[in-house]
Amino acid sequence: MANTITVLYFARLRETFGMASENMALPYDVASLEGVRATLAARGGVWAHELAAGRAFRAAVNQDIASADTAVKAGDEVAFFPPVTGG
Amino acid sequence: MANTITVLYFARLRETFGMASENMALPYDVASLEGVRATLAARGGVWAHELAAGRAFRAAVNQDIASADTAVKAGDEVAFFPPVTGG
Amino acid sequence: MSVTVRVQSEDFDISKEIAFLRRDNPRIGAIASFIGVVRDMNEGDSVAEMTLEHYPGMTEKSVEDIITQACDRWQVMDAVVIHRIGTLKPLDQIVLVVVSSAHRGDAFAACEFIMDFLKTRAPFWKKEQTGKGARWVDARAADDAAAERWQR
Amino acid sequence: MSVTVRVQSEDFDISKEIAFLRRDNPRIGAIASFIGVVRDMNEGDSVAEMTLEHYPGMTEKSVEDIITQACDRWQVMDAVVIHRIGTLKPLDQIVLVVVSSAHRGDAFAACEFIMDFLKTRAPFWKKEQTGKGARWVDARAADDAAAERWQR
Repeated sequence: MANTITVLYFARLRETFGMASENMALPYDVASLEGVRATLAARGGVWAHELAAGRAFRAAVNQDIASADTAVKAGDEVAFFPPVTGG
Repeated sequence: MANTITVLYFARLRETFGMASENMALPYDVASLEGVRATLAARGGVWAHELAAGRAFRAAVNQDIASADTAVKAGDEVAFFPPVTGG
Repeated sequence: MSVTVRVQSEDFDISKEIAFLRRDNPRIGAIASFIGVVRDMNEGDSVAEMTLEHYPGMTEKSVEDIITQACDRWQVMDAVVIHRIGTLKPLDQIVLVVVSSAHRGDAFAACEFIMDFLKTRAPFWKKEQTGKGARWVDARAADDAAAERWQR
Repeated sequence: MSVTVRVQSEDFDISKEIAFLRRDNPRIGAIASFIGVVRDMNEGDSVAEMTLEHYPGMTEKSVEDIITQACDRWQVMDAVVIHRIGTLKPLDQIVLVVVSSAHRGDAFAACEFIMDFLKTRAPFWKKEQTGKGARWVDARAADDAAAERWQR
């Protein structure tokens, strides 16, 4: 666990990826949200499609809305989801 | 009654004048709210004071907010009152 | 579309008024509401109670005019305005405005507009019993300013 | 000052929530509130029901952040936000925001601000069952615009 992060998916992304969460090993050269996104997109298929840099997804690190340069370290909780539609 | 108007007073004006309403003969040369105001102010005392042209009172003719040049004719309901403070 | 204006000495219950206004209308998406309450302080003095006087007939007419103006400006589904009269004490509810609409922007704007105009146009007057004796409440410049910003 | 944030599948009653928020505090003069309701139509299609998903933990945190921002900008006495999750049908209440203040301008502004930010920042997602099948609701540009106008 020492070297992993928890990644959560919600709503349309959860359905498209077929998973709500995973523990992901954090590559040694990844230290930002952009690095996590690129690692996931490199899986290809729906991952490459939904997490393409220009797509309208949102992300949070440790339950705060995050941007591409937000730092990510082992133990963090990262989430990817569509723009919110509550209220 | 054919030649009279009903005049109503509310709140501080009702208390100061000591009356809530009166039937007032409409002078032959009065055809506007300003004429009614001047007629009442000519009574002197609290009437002259409270209905002086520069005082912050409000008026209505037939239950619509009115201004000095609003027409007044026999049978109308005219009201004088302080700026409103409800809500 | 329904418009309800009531002037009454009795208290009101916002849940009941909203249920009445909704009448199972599935096109309503947003309900904005406002309750005015008697505070125990005004202008720095403690208020024991207040009496609300109004101009019967003109009150209902002026509030209906205010609601009509709101309906001209925003998409309003229904509106309820209840204003209490008589003697009220701190913590008592004074006024209720509820506006329903398909969308929240219209509901919020119409509700605030109605309150701002009600404060400056509807013929109600408050007389307070304070520690320093009874006094008629003065109209507030802030209320005129609040109503005027809708003209811009 | 009290702040209450609840995410729940149960329905709510605005009268009870307002009574709880007021707690006989005689400094409250104004209570602005908003209820969001499920409509039977969206984007031109009939909606039979919808399911609300959220991000537990982040939801409460983000709503508390929104309320804190509102308290920084306006004089807010208390705030209550309740957002429902799970399956809802047309006419069901979805969200409640109640803000109390000494004066109505602060209550209205803070209540609308909280709703606008809740629509664009709080992690909730709606999936509708329509006559054309199930679909995730798309974020609306109008909601982003509503939230952005507070930055001006």
